[in-house]
Amino acid sequence: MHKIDKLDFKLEKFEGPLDLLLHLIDRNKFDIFDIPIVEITKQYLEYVDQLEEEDMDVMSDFLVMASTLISIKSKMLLPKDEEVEEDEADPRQELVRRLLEYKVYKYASLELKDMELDAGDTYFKKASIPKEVKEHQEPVDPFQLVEESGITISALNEIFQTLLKREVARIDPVRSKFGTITKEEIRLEDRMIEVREQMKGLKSINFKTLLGTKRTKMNVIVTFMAILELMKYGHLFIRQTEMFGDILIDSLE
Amino acid sequence: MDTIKCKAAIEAVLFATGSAVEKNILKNVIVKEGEQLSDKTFKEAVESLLEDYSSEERGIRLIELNGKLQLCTKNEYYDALIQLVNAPEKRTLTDVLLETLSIVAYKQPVTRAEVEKIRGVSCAHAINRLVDFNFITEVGRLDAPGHPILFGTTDDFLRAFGISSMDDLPDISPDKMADFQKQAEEEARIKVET
Amino acid sequence: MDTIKCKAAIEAVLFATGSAVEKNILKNVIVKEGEQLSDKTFKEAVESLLEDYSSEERGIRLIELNGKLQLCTKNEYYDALIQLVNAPEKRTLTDVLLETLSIVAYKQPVTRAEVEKIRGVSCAHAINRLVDFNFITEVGRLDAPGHPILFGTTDDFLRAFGISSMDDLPDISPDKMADFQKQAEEEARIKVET
Repeated sequence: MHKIDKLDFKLEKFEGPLDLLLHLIDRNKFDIFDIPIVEITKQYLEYVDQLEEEDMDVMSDFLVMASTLISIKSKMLLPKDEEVEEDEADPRQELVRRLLEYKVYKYASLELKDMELDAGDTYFKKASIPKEVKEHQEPVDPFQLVEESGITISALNEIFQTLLKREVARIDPVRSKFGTITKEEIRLEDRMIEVREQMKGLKSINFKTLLGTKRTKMNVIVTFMAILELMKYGHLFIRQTEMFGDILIDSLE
Repeated sequence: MDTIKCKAAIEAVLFATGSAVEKNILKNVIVKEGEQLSDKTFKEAVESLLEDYSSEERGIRLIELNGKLQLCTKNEYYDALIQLVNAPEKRTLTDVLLETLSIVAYKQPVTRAEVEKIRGVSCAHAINRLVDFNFITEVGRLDAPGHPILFGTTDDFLRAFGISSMDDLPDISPDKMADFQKQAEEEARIKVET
Repeated sequence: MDTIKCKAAIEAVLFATGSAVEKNILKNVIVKEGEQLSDKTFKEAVESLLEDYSSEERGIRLIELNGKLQLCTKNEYYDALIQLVNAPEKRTLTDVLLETLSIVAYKQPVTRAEVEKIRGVSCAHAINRLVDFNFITEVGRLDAPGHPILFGTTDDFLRAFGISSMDDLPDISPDKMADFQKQAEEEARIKVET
């Protein structure tokens, strides 16, 4: 058995432990069905030793195989029980099966590589759809459309009535009586300043008083947020004597 | 380079580009290094190709225009292509379309903006579809800034819904409208009270 | 519809779309309303087209991919057409990718774990790259704990490797396996003899 050339080895790049094993078998001209397990394990470990510096992901795959090899080696070195020997499978059997399987796909991958090279010169055309085709609009048959949807004129009437109802409901009936509805824009910052202005000179104020006449939802929300903000800065404190009762705001300034 | 190889090369290049290619450019790109291609051979190849493509069993046409050559689909197969490319999108009257249609039917002549006011959402797409389906059509322009289009229903609409005139549209009674209004106000009041 | 018209229609559609079209879809779109197209006529037309396109004077090829038909150029005109069109950059797959791809191709549908078992190394990266290249894709989930993804090859894979159907993959049947074994045994014998 020749000693392996370490330098040559380092330059080799293997796709994994099986690739490395196949290389070792090939290089030593070992019989794949009768692998000298002691020798191959020795050579394999020598390679793995050099891998030390590499990243752990690569290493772990190689180490798993190393332990498999050592396990096979130890099984083969154990004294055999003469009587059961015939039934006992060769511990190398599974490894051989895996090596052959891997070899098959490696062979196939080389074939594929050639096929890819050959096929690479084929050009597939982009679509060239004539304008007339692109712009074509299928004529519609309104009769069929109505028939398929099962809609009737009275159903259309109902739809319209529902829409009217929805439209009426959408307009706030109370406010709509005041004429035009203007969109209010209330900024939190502005409201904070206003609240402090309103509180000036007061020991405490009622939330409702603070709102005054502007009881829109938006104003209620922004005013409440302004109070919370001001409380955070220590300008005021709020309390509520009973659930859902008045909110009283005490000035801390 | 012989005529046969030259024909094949021209075909391959025209197929790949899909667009019109100047004959002299074509001639230049198909010649391989160290090869010769005479004007005569090239001309023969083009003529032979033109003849081949004129055959009835071809679905592609080779057209010569202003010294350029181009492959394109024969017009008579556009129908087949339409079926494949414009995968027939299932046309149905969706809720959106029906809502829009009902508004146009009852409020006509009506602008898109008015329809949108009633529906509360934009319906440019629905309007366009209904025009495509020929249920509604432009019936005039509103005398207002921008002169927006006024839409109304078509005869196809009447026929499709089996009515002979707009008078046959089921009524929306004024009472009903008042009911809606009252109902909405009551709902609002209840909310305020609670 | 006769064979000749059928051939022309198939050619027209395939030319315009440029992509692979299922034979049965093709058959459906080319039939005009009120016309008949028998399976036999369609089949004859396809076969006749395949033969026509294989002629030396054609620069276009008609290929079959998993029951689909597609037109493409013949390889020998690549150098000419590449001067006029932008072809996607050629990529050569690394050995790792090729190994992974060959396992997926032969074992599909297959999980990553199975591929890793055969290769003896993890190959999440390789799988991801192949998915990026659209050579393999998720074809389902394994009914097992964790429901791992099952991978299979795509039409792009077939095209990139010039394969019409999975039957065209290089033979790795048990016979071929036996060849390997024999080869290995012979190598071993030579070793013993020398």
